[in-house]
Amino acid sequence: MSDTSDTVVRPAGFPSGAAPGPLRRYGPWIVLALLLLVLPRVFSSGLSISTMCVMGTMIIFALSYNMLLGQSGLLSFGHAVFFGLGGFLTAQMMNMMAGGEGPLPLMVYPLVGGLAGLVFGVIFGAVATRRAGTAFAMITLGIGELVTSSALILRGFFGGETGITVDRTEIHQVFGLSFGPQVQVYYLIAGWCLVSVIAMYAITRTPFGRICNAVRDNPQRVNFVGYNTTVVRFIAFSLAGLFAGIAGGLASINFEIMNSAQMGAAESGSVILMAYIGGVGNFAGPIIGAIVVTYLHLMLSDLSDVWELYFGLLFISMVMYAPNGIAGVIMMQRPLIRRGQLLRVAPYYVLALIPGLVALAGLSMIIEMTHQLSISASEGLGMTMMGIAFNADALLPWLTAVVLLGGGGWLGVRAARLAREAYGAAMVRGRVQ
Amino acid sequence: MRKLFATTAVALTVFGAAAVPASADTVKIAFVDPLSGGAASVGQMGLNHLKFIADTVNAAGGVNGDMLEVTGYDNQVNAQTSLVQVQKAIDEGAKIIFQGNGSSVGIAIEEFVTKYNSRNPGAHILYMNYAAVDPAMTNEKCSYWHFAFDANVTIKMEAMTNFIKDQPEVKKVYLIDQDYSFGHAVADTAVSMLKEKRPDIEIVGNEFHPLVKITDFAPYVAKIKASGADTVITGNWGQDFALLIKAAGQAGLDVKWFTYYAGAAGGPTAIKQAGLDGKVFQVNEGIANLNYGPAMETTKAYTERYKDAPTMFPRVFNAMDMMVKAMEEAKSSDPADFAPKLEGMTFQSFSNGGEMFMRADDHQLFQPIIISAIGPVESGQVDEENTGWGWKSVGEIAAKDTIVPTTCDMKRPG
Amino acid sequence: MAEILFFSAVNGITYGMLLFLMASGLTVIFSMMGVLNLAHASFYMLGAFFGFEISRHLGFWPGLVLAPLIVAVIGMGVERYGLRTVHKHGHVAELLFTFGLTFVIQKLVEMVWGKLPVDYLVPPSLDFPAFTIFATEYPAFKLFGLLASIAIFLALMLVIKRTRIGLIVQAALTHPEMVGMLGHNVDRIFMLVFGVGVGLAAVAGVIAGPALVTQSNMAGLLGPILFVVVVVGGLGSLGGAFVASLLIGLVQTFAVAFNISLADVFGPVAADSGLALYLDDIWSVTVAQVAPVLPYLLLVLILIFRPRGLMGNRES
Amino acid sequence: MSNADQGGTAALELEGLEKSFGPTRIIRGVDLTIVRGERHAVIGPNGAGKSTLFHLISGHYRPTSGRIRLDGRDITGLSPEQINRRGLARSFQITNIFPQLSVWENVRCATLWAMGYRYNFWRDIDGLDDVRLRTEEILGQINLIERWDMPAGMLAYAEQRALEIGLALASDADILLLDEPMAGMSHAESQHMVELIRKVSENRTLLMIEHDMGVVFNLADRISVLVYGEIIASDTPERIKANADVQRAYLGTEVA
Repeated sequence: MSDTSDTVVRPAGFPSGAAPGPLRRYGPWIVLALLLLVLPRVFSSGLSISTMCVMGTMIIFALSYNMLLGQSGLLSFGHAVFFGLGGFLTAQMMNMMAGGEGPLPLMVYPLVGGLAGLVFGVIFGAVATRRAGTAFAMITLGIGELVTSSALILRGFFGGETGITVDRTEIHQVFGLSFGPQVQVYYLIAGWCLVSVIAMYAITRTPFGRICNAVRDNPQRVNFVGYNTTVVRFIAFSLAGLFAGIAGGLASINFEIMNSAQMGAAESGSVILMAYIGGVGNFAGPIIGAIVVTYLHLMLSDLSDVWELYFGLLFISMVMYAPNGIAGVIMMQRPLIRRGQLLRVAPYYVLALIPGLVALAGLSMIIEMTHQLSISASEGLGMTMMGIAFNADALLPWLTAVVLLGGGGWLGVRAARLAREAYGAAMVRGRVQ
Repeated sequence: MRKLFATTAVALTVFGAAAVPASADTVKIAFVDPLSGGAASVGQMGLNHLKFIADTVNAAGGVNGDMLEVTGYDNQVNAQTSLVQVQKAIDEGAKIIFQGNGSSVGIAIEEFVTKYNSRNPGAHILYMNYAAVDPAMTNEKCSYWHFAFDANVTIKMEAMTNFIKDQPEVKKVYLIDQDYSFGHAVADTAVSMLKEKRPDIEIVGNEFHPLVKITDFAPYVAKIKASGADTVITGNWGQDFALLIKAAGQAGLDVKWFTYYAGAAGGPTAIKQAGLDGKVFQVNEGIANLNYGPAMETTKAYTERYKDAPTMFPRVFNAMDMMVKAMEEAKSSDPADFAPKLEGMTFQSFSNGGEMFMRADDHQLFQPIIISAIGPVESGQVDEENTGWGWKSVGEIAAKDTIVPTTCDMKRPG
Repeated sequence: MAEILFFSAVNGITYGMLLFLMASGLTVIFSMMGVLNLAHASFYMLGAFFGFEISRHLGFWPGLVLAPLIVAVIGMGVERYGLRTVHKHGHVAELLFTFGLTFVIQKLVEMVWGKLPVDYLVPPSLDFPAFTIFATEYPAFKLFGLLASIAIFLALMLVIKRTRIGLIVQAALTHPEMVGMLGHNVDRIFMLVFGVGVGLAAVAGVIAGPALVTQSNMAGLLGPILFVVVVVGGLGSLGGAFVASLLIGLVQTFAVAFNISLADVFGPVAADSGLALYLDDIWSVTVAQVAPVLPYLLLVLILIFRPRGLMGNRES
Repeated sequence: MSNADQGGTAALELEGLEKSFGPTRIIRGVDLTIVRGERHAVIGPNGAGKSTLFHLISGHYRPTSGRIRLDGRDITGLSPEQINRRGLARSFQITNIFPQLSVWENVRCATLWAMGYRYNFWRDIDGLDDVRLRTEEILGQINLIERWDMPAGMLAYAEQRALEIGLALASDADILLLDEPMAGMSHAESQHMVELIRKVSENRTLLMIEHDMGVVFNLADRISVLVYGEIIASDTPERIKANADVQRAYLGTEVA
């Protein structure tokens, strides 16, 4: 029957079995490696190196989460458990080997975290992956609570609420690397980040990785092509635990402290935000999300007392209107670029963006003024926004805010509709040409 | 949000290579505590105190001619976020870090500062701890670059038990604490110190409950009642305290309460609701109604500036005033120069003028401890949380009667 | 001992009924719409805070009526303009939406009322001990809470058994796949059910607010327990939710009463190795200490031995 | 039954199969033998239990009582994937594909287990030549090569139905269960589908549910009539047409 396929002309791009060229296959990774190598030379301040260390850790963590949510359609509310347990095990191991006793150099310690993540992934996965969907989400929530609460009770191992501290320079040193200077830790994290990202990308391109996608799309059908969906979920869960554990191990090397807050519900929630805001439908999405969310997390709090509220609103609006996250929005522009239509649509984007920003300004005025009136009342009602000073209980600013929000919102919705139409038209035009 | 948009530019250039160097004539003080989210109000109070004191010092000509500049950094009460914020502060030229909320954050900063100074030759970052009270910070984890200005768990228990020692009506004591290291420290020191000072007292219960997880303390109160206790000692704070007191009031539990944090936000309201007039005691370094002249004047000036925020942290004043004195003695604002002056310094307590001293062995401040009870106050006196109830001193323990040993093995630089 | 047992039982039942007030709404919403409303406890919190704010101006009783109504209207808005938009993106998106909602509601509450407990007072008319037994007083307000929960429970049963919408809800509970065939007004029924469901949670909030604590973390504390209740009871089973509510209420209060640890039963750990140090933690932990963990332990055990929950009849 | 005189071995045997939902008996004791290599159609009025019967055979439901044997081995109570691995694949009445995956990925995923790659998470899937060739072969059979990179959810209805068959083919099963493959199709599309089914069922055993009598009588070697959960007749098309019971119970009302 194989002759049937020979009679059909293969369309362009049809898989031919020829291996992609080395540039195509390894090029992006080499670029990424070079980028990681030069970043600390471009951003050399202590803060930027520290921030990049956190970002590197979070990239692994967010990607590991996306093995569940984006790749396999599993919504977990307890993923930080593996991050935390990986971190604690690494820290305990480091303390045991402190004083240069163990033969292992610091570079391999994240593997301890990874193994811990894997082992606990197997244990908890055996329970959680018996169910899918909502029940799975609730079980992970329960496991998260169980482990976090237990961590406070088992003070000997978890060090109570202060956690346990380590000294990374006490570990057996090789190549004269003490890992005292933060930049050395940066390169350690960057190395592990690169390896983990490549590994996780590779997994998406294996038979198992594709079956995960199938399970996400239609688990029932997967049963009828020979797969046990529970096993698929279980493997995905365990592997996600492995990488989350590596991230946790890196975190404990980076901060030299690990406490139970790092595995609590807040941390589990934040990884959901990272993956989702970045975009779960695209491999690069969680990477973008980890970078953006970490940056905002560290910087936005200096700007507003209620930054977390903005964060929540951003998340909800993305769930409602941009379910594929930042990466999804970027990917939507790709066909336009390919068809040479982006510049024709771009003005519409700007048109929609301006009233959108106006509405945002109005909303943020309302939020900040409410905040000033309630919680910050002790500091007086005077406040300054965009260099303009006013009183939070005056009528004019409230009126302004409502007008900005209402007017901007109304125009924004209209302009967004125009932009959508322009996008559709451009797609059609591109196809015709 | 006062800073909103104004600091956008600064934040966006954070990734710019060069850190802003500290100008020669300012001393940068970084205040690392919660400044966003629900705990912001607590952190904001500390920041207000620091700014108030810095302005006072600056108005009088500054320190050695240099001006103090206080900047807030939001740590979201998270240990790891705190470390990035401390790094940010250091980049921006701060050498003095103030922090107080949360021992887990405190220990993280203490370790970070110590390691940072040893790994970066020439760096002298100092951690001024105004409220974190884990005894570990001045014992096994003690650091030359850390000074503790609040009385820690053991010191307060020493003061508390010295007070209880002379209360013959205390016969049966029930201990209830949060199930984490602070709660255990409270319970353990209470047991050992009571046994030593009042062997006749019977400990009828030593209970630990989960931290900030209990919504109804009625079952616990039933247990206390069943035990026949006449006194309860608790380290509970926040909602764990408020709910415990509330449940006690509802069940009509009639005992004396010796507490660490009854005065913290929410506490007085709960006590008044439960109607426990004169039954609840707290142990701290100072209260509003001590009628000590200099403190009253400062309090007045402070409340004029921050109208609805009368809560005072005497320890912030102690910390800042002692630091300024050390800088002046050393004629330098580099921690490497003035830290030796801070060691062993004696000073007058902000609250009542009593003598206090910074023990050089572990950098723990010893200061007079006030035992106070809450009840209705006359007009003119300071009440708490608009309840009409305020704290009144029932006993003062001098600094020399609060000394506890330390296991600190201080590693000094050089 | 008898008094501890008695009060544990009464407190456990009160707490359990409170849980059920919320779990019932959650279950009905789940059966009808197939979405587990993760923000359910947030509406409970909103109920408490609105009740508190109204009680400051109008008194407790208007708050008991108005706060749930306001919350119900908000809930209907959320269903109409939020959930319905997200519905086309699938169940995961719906869950994420309600998850985001918990975050936003908590931050809003913190923004307006702060993180510290607010002073939500028991109404003076109920501020007296209902009875005194074993020399311990039992507050009238708590008794009122218990009775109110039971009354609402009975009223709810009546509505479900006797009204048209009740019949639809009943059908949805037994045959969830049939909901799609309800015809053109299904949207309005969804909105109504969601509104009533979160309104019930708000009633629980107004009752729990003065009795327990009104604070911005109350949703975060209760939410996970609530989900344990519905999963242990069996997703979509009203009877299961009832049993599980009482079970978890009683387990939590009774566990507090016992100070037994493994060390008490088996004796202290003998070995003096490093491992024994960690083991000692587990060994010396009392039942009372682990009380809040027990529901989650129960959840895990139930899922191992009875994956569909106590009375559940569907997989997921 | 008259299966013995067909001369073949039994591919699938149902014995006293029953299924009840609560008090309602949907399948009331079905005995049926499908002979290796035959094309067998199940017909019957709506609600007769045809799809339920398929769900029982494919492991989606567990029978209340009775046995199911595949190639002589008991598969009663096995899970769908276990049954699939023993060589039985099926399609669904309501299109049941992976909507977000491309057509290529849909078929490729369905081939993987049979090709022996199982849960392999260390080999590059694009480097598996056997999988690629097999996928291409199936796409060729179902005429979807042109559409290979389109998300399956965006295919035209008839194309989705073809893909549905493709998924069943991909697992390389000896026995195909097709549940109303022509449902909702135009006449021209049906013709296409008949040819496709004829082609793919060569060298296989086929069991299908179908309402279109033209298709059934054109395609099937034997036909079973299911009415109210019972098989009232099972025979060659000609004899079924002539069967008085069938006329009365079914054909008389449904096909004028």
